[in-house]
Amino acid sequence: MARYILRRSGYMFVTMIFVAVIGFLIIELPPGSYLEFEIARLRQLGGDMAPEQIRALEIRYGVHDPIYLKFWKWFSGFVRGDFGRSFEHRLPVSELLWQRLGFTVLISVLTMIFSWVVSIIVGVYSATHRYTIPDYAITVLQFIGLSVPNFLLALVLMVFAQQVLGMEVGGLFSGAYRNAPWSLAKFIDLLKHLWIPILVIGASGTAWLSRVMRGNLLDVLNMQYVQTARAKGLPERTVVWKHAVRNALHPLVMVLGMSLPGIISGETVVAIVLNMPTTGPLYFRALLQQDMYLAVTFLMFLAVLLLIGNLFADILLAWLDPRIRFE
Amino acid sequence: MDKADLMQQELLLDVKGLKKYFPVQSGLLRRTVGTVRAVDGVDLFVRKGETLGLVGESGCGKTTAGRTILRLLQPTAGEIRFNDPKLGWVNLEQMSRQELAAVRPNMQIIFQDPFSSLNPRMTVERIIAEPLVINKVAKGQELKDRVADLLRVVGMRPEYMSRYPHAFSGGQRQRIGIARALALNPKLIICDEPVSALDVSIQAQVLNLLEDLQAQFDLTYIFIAHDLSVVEHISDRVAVMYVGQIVELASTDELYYTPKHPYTEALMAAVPKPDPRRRDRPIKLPGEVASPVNPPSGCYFHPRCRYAREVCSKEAPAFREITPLHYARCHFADELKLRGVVG
Amino acid sequence: MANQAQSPATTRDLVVRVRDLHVYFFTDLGVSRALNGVSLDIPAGKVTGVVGESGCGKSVTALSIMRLVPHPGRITKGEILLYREREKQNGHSIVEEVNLTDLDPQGPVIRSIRGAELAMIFQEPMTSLNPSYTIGDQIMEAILLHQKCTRKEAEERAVDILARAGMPNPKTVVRRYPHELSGGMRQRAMIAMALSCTPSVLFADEPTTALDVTTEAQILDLMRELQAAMGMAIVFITHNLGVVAQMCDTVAVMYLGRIVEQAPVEPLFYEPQHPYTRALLRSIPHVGSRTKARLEPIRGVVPDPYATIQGCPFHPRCDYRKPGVCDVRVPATVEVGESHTVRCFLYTEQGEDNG
Amino acid sequence: MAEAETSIPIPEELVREPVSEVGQMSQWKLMRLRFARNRLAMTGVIGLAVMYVIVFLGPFLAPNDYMYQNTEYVFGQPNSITFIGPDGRFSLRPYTYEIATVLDEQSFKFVFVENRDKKVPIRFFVRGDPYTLFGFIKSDVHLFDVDRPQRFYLLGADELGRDMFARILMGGQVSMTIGLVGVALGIILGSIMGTASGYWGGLTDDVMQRIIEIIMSFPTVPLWAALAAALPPISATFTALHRYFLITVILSLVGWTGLARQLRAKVMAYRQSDFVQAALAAGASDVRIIFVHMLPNAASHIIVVAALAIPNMILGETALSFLGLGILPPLVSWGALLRSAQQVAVVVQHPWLMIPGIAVIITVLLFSFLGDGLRDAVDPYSI
Repeated sequence: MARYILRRSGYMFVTMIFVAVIGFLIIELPPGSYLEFEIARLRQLGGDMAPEQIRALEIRYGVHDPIYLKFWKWFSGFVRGDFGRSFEHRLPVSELLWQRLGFTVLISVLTMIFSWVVSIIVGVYSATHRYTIPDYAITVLQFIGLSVPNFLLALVLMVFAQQVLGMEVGGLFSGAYRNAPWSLAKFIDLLKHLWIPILVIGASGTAWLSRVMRGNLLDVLNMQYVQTARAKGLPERTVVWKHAVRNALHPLVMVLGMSLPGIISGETVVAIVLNMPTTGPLYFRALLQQDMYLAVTFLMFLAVLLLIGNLFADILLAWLDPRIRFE
Repeated sequence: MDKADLMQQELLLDVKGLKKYFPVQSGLLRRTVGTVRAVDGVDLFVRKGETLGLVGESGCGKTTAGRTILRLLQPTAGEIRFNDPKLGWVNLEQMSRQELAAVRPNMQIIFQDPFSSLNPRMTVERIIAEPLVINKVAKGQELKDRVADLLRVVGMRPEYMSRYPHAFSGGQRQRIGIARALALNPKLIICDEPVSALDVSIQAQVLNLLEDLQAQFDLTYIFIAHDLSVVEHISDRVAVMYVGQIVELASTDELYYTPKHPYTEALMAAVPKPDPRRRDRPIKLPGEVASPVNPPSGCYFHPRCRYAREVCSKEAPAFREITPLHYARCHFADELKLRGVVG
Repeated sequence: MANQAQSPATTRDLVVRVRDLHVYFFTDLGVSRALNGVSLDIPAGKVTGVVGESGCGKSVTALSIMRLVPHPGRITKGEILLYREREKQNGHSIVEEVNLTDLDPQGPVIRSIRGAELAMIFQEPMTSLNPSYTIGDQIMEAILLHQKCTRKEAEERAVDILARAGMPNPKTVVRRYPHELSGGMRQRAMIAMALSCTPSVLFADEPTTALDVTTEAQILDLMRELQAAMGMAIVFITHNLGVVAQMCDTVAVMYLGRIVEQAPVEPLFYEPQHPYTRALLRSIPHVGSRTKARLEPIRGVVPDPYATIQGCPFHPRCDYRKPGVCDVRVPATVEVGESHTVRCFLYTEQGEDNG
Repeated sequence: MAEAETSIPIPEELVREPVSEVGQMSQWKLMRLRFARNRLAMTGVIGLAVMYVIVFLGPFLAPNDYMYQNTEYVFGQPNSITFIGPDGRFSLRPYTYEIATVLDEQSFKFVFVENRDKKVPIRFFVRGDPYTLFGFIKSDVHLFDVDRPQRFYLLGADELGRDMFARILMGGQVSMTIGLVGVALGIILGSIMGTASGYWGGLTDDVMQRIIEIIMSFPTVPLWAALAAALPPISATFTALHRYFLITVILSLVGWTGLARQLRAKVMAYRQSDFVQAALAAGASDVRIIFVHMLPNAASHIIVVAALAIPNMILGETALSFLGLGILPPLVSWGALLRSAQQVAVVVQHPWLMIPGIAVIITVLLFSFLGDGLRDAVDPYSI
């Protein structure tokens, strides 16, 4: 098992390097590197910018270097934790990154848990109650969940919360706690705000996963070993939950890796509407402003999150499925 | 054809030392961690007009052997010589795809699964016509007439040629597969378990058809099967395979009634006979078939053999002629008095 | 529900009696009449063979008795009676009759019967064991469900029954997953699991069809041994007449959802009465027959399950069919010898209308 | 063989052997039949057909040009329609009311009020703003409009006083085609990659698999956004139409991976299948095997995967445009239109700005019905 994880991690690292190449290409892709604009702008401002400073910037980012050296400079810096500077915020990217990334991870993980719990329950229910009215109702909801753009759902829910429930919406904290130090009250306040983003981000993923779960379970329920379990005299509940669900989960865990990009994508978009202190708003703003170092760093970290998620999915799968474990 | 006549016939196929190994790959870099010796040194010959049965348990390599002989698979080692009616003796194992194209029409195959062996998107007409189209034998109305003839020959109505395979039952589909194999007027047909997927009442229809066609078109069959009664019924000679090797090869009667290899004996004893008064089975074969990834040392059969002695675990026996035209791969084939199928 | 038989017997000759059982599958394409009036007696402690070609209803018969007919199938008519031996305080046992057709197929009564009284093994040993649990877990599950014992005792019993099923190293095998065993060993594990609660009937649905001939011989030997030692009845479902001849005491031949002939094994093979049985026996090549005679196939094909055939279902393929009789009515079951029954107009004028 | 002819008579029992009528039909025809029986799927097809017609007839159907800015009607609400004529009786001709601009004394904002006493008739097939249909039919006839100086806003107006109805129809032309074009590109890319990967295996396969894994390890929307951000700004040489095309390319760059994987698995399975082995034994070439045996069999799956990918692409475009990284003016799309509805406050005051969202939902829903129906029709287990 340990060897499996080790091998899998080493493999992830290789993928990471290629991901970095793509990230770097995105920085270099826009016509006229942003850095050149920036340096030109600094030159114009002139006065308080020493030529040495500009020279240092040029060397740091290797403006005149061949492309592979540029990449090396950027990548080696990246690995050491130097992600470059945000030109818009006039700050090293790392200072902007961590807290926002933290919230992104928090919300993604919570969304994941939410959508898994709901999809499994809903999937099992609708698979075992096929051709009944609740199953049709669930199907309708699933279709709608897949069809509504998440930012639209966020807007609608916010209007609903504001107009009907009279709640203060947006962000992760109420005004009083936004800049306050962590406390139990602040934590509870956070929980109060979390349900909208989780519901919104999780909606389409839950609709999709529960549909996959339903399909998987229907397949598994046709398997001979389910018949064997019934032939033993087990109650139907045990047959479904112990014998069928566990095997229906394998393909579901395999798509776990596929559901993660959806959650992270959804999170970034929804965060803008909900005005959350996560990576999304900063990321898209950076893209619109062509603040490429900031943007690509965020993109890279989102990719890393995905890779780690996939690693967990694979480990989980190996743990669930004895056939993989002993390979 | 008389049995005596058969013995006089010239050879059609001569296979020597045929091997087909598959690498066992594992991990992300696809490192080869072992080899499956699916076919591990097969020697056999086939005479014109005869049926050679090839029996063995699943995984013994009989299907791989058949497909390697047809060059659907590239052999790892060995020699496959085929007596082509036009080209004379040719060595198939070295031929390129282009060169094989000239020989292919003379060697065809019939598959086990009548459902997966017919392309579901093609009509019966297109399926049967395909070999004719590929080899540019006929086109237009002539092609259609040929297909109609072929359908009649296998006992199906030509009116059905515009239908799709899903319209037919398993037995009918198997007839379509046979018509396709016959299209190019081949000399050799490899029948890869052609009746094992069929219901018992349909098996007999297909077996009779195969026999009729053999007589009519002077066909030579390699008949691969695991059902010993079917093989006995249809074969002139039989080869028994175990873990990638032929352990015994003889005329059907000799092999069934005076076997020379202990595995053949055990196999014969294991067949459930449709006769409630013959229930006793004196020979019981313990254990399981050896793995072709790491077969036992010496004789592959020795761990399960009731006659095994020390030498069997050390030295691999040679495949040799025990009595005229009766070959076996056993150190003690000359001494052992083995029971045949009615023994 | 469970009602005492009028005269409480203390021993039983029959364990299951099936009367005029109809099972229909209601699909989008129409009604498929899987069973069309099956009557079958399963004697205690004997091996009953059920033989027939694919789609004739052999498996559905067993599943109906287990009350495991899958959706969209339903028992539409007929009854299934189970005779259970119940022990009374004074040490005597009485026989209780349970009408299985009255039971809720998911209810507690049938569940206490399944696995304990009626056990089943299937064709594919690969797919009939759950890949996610160890062999031991799966055997112990049945033991813990039907017998009062601790996990430790259950595990001991699992090891014990595996050993009886001829499993080498049973103590390590209980911790193994199904994919680590060969096909033959998996089938042994299935047999062990089915027999773990000493059922009175074991339904074996083509248990050796997926196995090689030498493994098949081992499993058949094992089943015969265990049957002799444990005394349960076996209902052996197969299409292989050789296996039937080797294994069974009595044989029922099925064709299109009906039992067309039932007899002790020797009369069935030596004096088959029904044209279908005769044709079936003639159509197969006999190993060791030394003859190269042409086989005599049964003409035509098995009709598709949705087709409704007027009259005797076999008449379109039958060499002895009598026009105006066989294609009009279904023959009734008649006795032609000791425990030998046939459904054919060659032996009776009596018929019934299509049901 | 030639002289063989009919020396074996057809056995009598085979002459009577039943062959089902279904057997006359190709797999495609069976699929079509199954599909036509599926009510949801047919709803999808018919609904989409109607929507495409409406969207592409947009300039004719909408009374105003989608670019026309009415500074007098900024954030104006949808106009009502009544069938009660000025004489107070039912009339077949619909009427709307005259709009008056009133200063709200509380908020000091101009609000638009309908003058219930002044009815304005809605006329059909009237001349109005000129437009070009399908790029070549020039006309100025609109399905309906009111007499000038009044303008008619069926679904209200946006922040520049532009007709939302016209803009939604115009945006639909972009939003409803971007998925199709993107998927078409994805199919081409995915089919080539997947087939090559599955058929030849080996190194080709390894490289292809790694590329797919790397692409799949990015979250889709952020990656799309990053690539879109790398596009040059709109200028005389790089028009909004160029951008539209490149956005579809970006969407398909990520979209092809799923198809390539599925196709690879299919091709690998077909490669082992007996019917391909039979073709090989008959001497068929690689090209023949791929194009005659593999792709026709895989085609139905390609179509299903494609149909199921379209909703994702539409949603992707919507999200990108909503963020300002997708379709840019002068082109509009539903996502771009929803950009006006980013703030809760705006949405609460002017809820009609959300209508493009409904259009997205309906379209995606219809495509899902279609895709699901196709998948069920292809499923070999249901006849």
